[in-house]
Amino acid sequence: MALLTLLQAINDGLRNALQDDPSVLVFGQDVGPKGGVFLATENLTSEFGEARCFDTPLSEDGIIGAAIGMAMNGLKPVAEIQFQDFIFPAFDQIVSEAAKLRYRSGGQYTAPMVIRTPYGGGIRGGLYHSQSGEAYFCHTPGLKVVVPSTPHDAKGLLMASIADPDPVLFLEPKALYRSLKGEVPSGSYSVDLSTLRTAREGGDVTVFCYGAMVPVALKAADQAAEKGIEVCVVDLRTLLPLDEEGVLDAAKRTGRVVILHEAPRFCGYGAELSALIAENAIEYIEAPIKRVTGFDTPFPNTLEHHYLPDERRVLDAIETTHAF
Amino acid sequence: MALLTLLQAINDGLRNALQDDPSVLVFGQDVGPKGGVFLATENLTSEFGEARCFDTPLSEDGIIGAAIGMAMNGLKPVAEIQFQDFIFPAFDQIVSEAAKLRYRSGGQYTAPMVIRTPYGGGIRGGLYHSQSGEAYFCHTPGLKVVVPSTPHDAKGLLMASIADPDPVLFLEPKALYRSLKGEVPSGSYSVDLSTLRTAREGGDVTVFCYGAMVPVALKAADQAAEKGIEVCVVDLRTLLPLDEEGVLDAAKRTGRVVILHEAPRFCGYGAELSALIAENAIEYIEAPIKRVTGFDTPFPNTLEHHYLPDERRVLDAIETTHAF
Amino acid sequence: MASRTPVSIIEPDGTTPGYDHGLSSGELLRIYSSMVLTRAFDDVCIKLQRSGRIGFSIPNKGIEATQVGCASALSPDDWFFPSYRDFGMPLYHGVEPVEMMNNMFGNAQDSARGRQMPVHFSFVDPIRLVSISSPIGTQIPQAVGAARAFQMRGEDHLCLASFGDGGTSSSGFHSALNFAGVWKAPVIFLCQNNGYAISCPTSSQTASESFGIKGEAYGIPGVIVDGNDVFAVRQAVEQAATRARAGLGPTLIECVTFRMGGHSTSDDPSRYVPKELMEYWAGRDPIMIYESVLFREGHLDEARKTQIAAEAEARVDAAAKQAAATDPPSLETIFSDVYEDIPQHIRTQGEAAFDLVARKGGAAGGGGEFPL
Amino acid sequence: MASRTPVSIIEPDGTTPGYDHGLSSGELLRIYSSMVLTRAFDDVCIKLQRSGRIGFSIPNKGIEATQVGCASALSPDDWFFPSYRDFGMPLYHGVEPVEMMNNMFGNAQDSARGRQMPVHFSFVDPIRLVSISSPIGTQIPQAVGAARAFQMRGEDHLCLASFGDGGTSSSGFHSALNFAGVWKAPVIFLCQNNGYAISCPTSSQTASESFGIKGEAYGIPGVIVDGNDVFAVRQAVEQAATRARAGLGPTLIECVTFRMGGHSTSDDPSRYVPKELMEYWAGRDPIMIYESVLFREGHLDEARKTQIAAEAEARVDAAAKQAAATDPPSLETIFSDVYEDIPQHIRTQGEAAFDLVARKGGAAGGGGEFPL
Ligand SMILES: Cc1ncc(C[n+]2csc(CCOP(=O)(O)OP(=O)(O)O)c2C)c(N)n1
Ligand SMILES: Cc1ncc(C[n+]2csc(CCOP(=O)(O)OP(=O)(O)O)c2C)c(N)n1
Ligand SMILES: [Mg+2]
Ligand SMILES: [Mg+2]
Repeated sequence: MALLTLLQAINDGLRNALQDDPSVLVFGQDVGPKGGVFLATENLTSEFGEARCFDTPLSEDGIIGAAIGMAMNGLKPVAEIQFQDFIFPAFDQIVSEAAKLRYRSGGQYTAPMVIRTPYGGGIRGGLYHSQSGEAYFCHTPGLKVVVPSTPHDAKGLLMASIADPDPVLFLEPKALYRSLKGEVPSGSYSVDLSTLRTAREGGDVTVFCYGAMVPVALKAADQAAEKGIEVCVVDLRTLLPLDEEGVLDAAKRTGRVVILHEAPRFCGYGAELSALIAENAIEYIEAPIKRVTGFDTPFPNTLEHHYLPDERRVLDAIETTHAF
Repeated sequence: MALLTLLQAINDGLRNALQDDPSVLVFGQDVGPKGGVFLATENLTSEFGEARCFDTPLSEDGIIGAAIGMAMNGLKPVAEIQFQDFIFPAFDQIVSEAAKLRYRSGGQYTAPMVIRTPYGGGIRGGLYHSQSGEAYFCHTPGLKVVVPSTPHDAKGLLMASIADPDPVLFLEPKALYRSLKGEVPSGSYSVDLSTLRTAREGGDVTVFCYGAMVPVALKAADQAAEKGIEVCVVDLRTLLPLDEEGVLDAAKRTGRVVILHEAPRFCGYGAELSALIAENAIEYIEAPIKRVTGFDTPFPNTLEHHYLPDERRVLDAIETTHAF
Repeated sequence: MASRTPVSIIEPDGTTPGYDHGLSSGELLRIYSSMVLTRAFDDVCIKLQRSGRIGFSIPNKGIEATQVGCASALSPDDWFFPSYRDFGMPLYHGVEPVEMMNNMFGNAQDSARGRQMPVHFSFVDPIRLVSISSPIGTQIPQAVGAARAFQMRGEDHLCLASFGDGGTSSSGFHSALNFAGVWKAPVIFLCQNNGYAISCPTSSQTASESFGIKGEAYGIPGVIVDGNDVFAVRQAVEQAATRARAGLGPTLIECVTFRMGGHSTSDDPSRYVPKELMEYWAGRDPIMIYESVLFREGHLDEARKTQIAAEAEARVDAAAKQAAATDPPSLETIFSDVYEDIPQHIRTQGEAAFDLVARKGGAAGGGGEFPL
Repeated sequence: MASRTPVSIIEPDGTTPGYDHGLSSGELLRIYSSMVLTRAFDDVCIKLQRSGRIGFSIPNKGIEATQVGCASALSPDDWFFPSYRDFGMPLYHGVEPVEMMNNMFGNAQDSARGRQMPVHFSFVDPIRLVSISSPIGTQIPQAVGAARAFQMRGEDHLCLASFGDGGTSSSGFHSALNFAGVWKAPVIFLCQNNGYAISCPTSSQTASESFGIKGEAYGIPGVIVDGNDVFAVRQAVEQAATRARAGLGPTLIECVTFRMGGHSTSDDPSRYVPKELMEYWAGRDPIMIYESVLFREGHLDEARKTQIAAEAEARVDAAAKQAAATDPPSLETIFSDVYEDIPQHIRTQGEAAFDLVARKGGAAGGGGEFPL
């Protein structure tokens, strides 16, 4: 097995998908000869030709609209949106069209497709290159939303998303693109959607997180362990449809819950996790369900390290929850 | 005081605003001579002229984009989006622009404007004329989101929104447009944003709701009262910024909470309410925090009465919560 | 560049100077019957709505030549991305009126399982008529994507994207034409300029001299035709189809026509359409215009005309009766088809709903009037 | 219709046949100095980025004539809705380099309080340069709305919307031009066709024969000019401004120019820009072209040229030093300006953040490289 960065794992997953299935197409802004602004699609045009991996005009609406039509008609589009912050011109196509096509046609038409897009902070990108918009999409029945946090999962979840019969929004934690390496099997494999991963066992407090917050949670958990608090870290991996049973089990096991994400708190994804627990497992809960999140403000630039949840904040929440 | 429908109250509020302030403009698709598809803007063009109340091309992106520019430059745009379901082409303008302009310019530029749009079910409008998209917007710092449920509040909240220095999304419960009448003062007045209204007092269970679900909650509360359960019904009125203190107080007073909305459950607005309580008042809570919501599916047409929460479902949740 | 005056073919006396339709009597009458059937379907739907049997319909009168003329120039292997007003396209290609009526009633036999409003058809057979969406403009780039799939596989088919004058203002129109131009995709953009977008006349929609000229912005040929002249429409679509199948790329066709009724059954056009405009276009009825050819060439006489009309009416009436007698969809249909497999959380919600019905009875049937 | 070849005025020998610039020596040199200052600002920013002092910049070289020529034809009362690449516009109108540098460093003196990335300027004085947004195309319809406000109040001002070739594919471009056409709004659409949108050449952007021709789709005159010829740009903008102020509506101007560097400091254009193209445009340096006029007409000589360049460099260097020495914004700036008044929930979050810093120290300064 090769030791790859998360970015290389994604590149490898795309390559495998293009090899396995001639109907797979990769496209978006700058994904062709340049290989994508993060180089996620590097060399794919030279390897598979311009018909399989190509640039599009600067229109997210057009990229996703066309992808839906391709998907209806037998292709397997894997569209890149350069930054998740720029997905909003395509919001209508995603929410009104891709997500509802199967339902409104009684299954006559479907849109199996993948939208890959980097999300989150960590590159000093300010308001418009740092956002974590998962909650905007997770409120949309018909869509699947996936967020990997390791190179292994990135490739496996991506390949599962490409094989999936429903439209998948694949959110890539850009902060992790190059910051960690991991073993990645060569060749095709998939990681099941809608099954969470326990990233660390621990009996005192459960931390729910995903994407770039997983390493933050793990570091905080290490620090907590030094203080005698054993933390279970749950990497959700698929946000929609969520492994609700797995979430409830993990919450019940410790009775103390911290929820962690980069996005603003208000109506963020963490609210659903908390509400799910408060609705179905409140009897087990022994402390306030804490959320550690980005602030309810736009994403600042110079001070982004204060905005993004870090070990300091997570550990503080773990301690408070544990001490309650 | 006149007895007006909610629709008439909105029409009246717009008229007062146009009279009071020459910078107020009303526009959108069919809002001119036709007076809007629901007639919310009836007669405004003939009374104030085409320069003050007019039709636009069929482009929500253009409507909101232009409104932002007007707002920056001293006008007070009150834009109508014909159905909330059709707001998504303008999602980028609302979320990336209107909501973030003040922040990103350090207060040099602002976008004080109102977007009025009818939301929700009850007219057999199927997938695309029935949605309740509040959660998509409430995750957006910089935006205010308001939902009236009575004619009195509709006018007062609308006038407060028009006077507000920040962009306001004003969601009108179309199911209530003509179904109830109420006393509405003539002339200008406002109802404070970010203050909830206790629509009914009761010490056993608290129901949180807004818009078209308020009358449903009140009916369920009446039925519960017959069975000896006293229900407090809270009409939130402003969803963002939320009167969090008011919510926590109301939850603490009964210790038993039911949350009610039409939108799908997953990552819906109710999740935030529940999470807020689970984070700040869990010690007071004596039963699972229940959510009664639309299903996690698109909005169906023929069976919409099964999809929409009704007294039957709310009462069932009240009873379960009370008996826990 | 697009010609500035709409191309028409049929003269007032029924001659078609310089145009050889090359069609057999059977083919000519198939076009005619489809136009008549379309009008009958429209008629009956409006009556059904007026009498409260269905909630909503979209008047179609006046636009039959555009829709049927277009459909007749395409093959059943082409894909249609239609507008809600395109009754004539499925009817020409042999979709049974009852299948459309099932949608108007939203019953259990509706291919969309009663989930969509009336006039939101979806068919895969005998033609691919892609499930109609309400948001204006969204389906236009989808047609381009589907066309690119044909192109990639080297198939000879094309996609038709049909939309109104109002639709040209949407983001979808812009991105669709732009992508199609760059990709030389086999797609035909049919703009049905029927004078209004609900109550908004074309002058409030755009300042461009025509809709056909908008092709210039995308390097796409634009054609403007008389939308009430079935041959003019047919010819333009045929030429565009030939171009598309030859790999020469997309065409934008503007059909100048008029909506001889309200936007929908909820709309009162007398509030905003000048009477004279209505009268002018009443004199340009596309069925009458086409009849002048058929009479002149001897394919039609009064008796056959009456017979075709009666047959159409009977078929639509029977369809309406059958659809009205069909049950509404079952409660299960709310929860299926969100995903290929029903995820646990939706399954749980469905079970709770069934359980509640078992314990407390069903929800009260809803009322509610549709405003537009 | 737009002319197909870009209009240029300045001949290789510095003559301007048929064009009378009508400008004083002072005015001519103000334009020149602004172009030189723009290039110096660009230069220094790129060096600051290379040496790790700032995170990011956007190369500006080669486009100075477009930006300064345009700015020079407008008044300080007009509103600018610029692109991130428009350094020349604020500099021409007297924004101090240090104010722009404060943004490049995202420090406490930055008008955007360090919230935005570098090159996202916002000024209200001496000109209204509307806070630059990253999403492409969103600001174009906003310019139309602001222009409508001028129109309503009967004011004589106009709005400039500036964007790239890539920007024409956005939804904002389409809705903006369409609305402006219908409203006859006093707005100028300046399309800076610099050959690329990041790595995508114009051929992957659109199949239209030019960008100027896109005006046809909206009933808006389109003009195509040589963007490296400061007089050609200035003349086109002047004419468009006269039209707009006279109530005749918007104009679309395409400036054909070239981006003589990467898209940003994170980009390596040698991956995708053919060498010959770079060389061709290097021979068409807009500053050199303009110098030929100034030398010929005697407004400039070598000594003065050196002096202007040295002054520009010194101003920018001093600005960079000052900005670098200014503190970062305070923690409070995260929480203010979300709304006019800080709502309770944001206040609470802020207090918790201050409290945590007090108890456990501040967050570790972040790293992170910007990729584009
Ligand atoms: C994005 C969007 N905005 C608004 C509407 C509401 N609406 C429905 S039909 C219509 C007018 C469409 O006009 P046109 O495109 O000319 O088609 P026509 O109805 O005349 O056939 C409008 C505004 C919608 N369906 N979608
Ligand atoms: C909506 C949106 N999509 C993608 C991007 C990423 N992006 C930033 S600049 C750029 C290219 C812009 O090209 P052009 O409009 O030609 O302007 P130029 O940079 O050449 O001046 C892209 C794709 C963005 N900022 N906004
Ligand atoms: Mg129309
Ligand atoms: Mg460019």
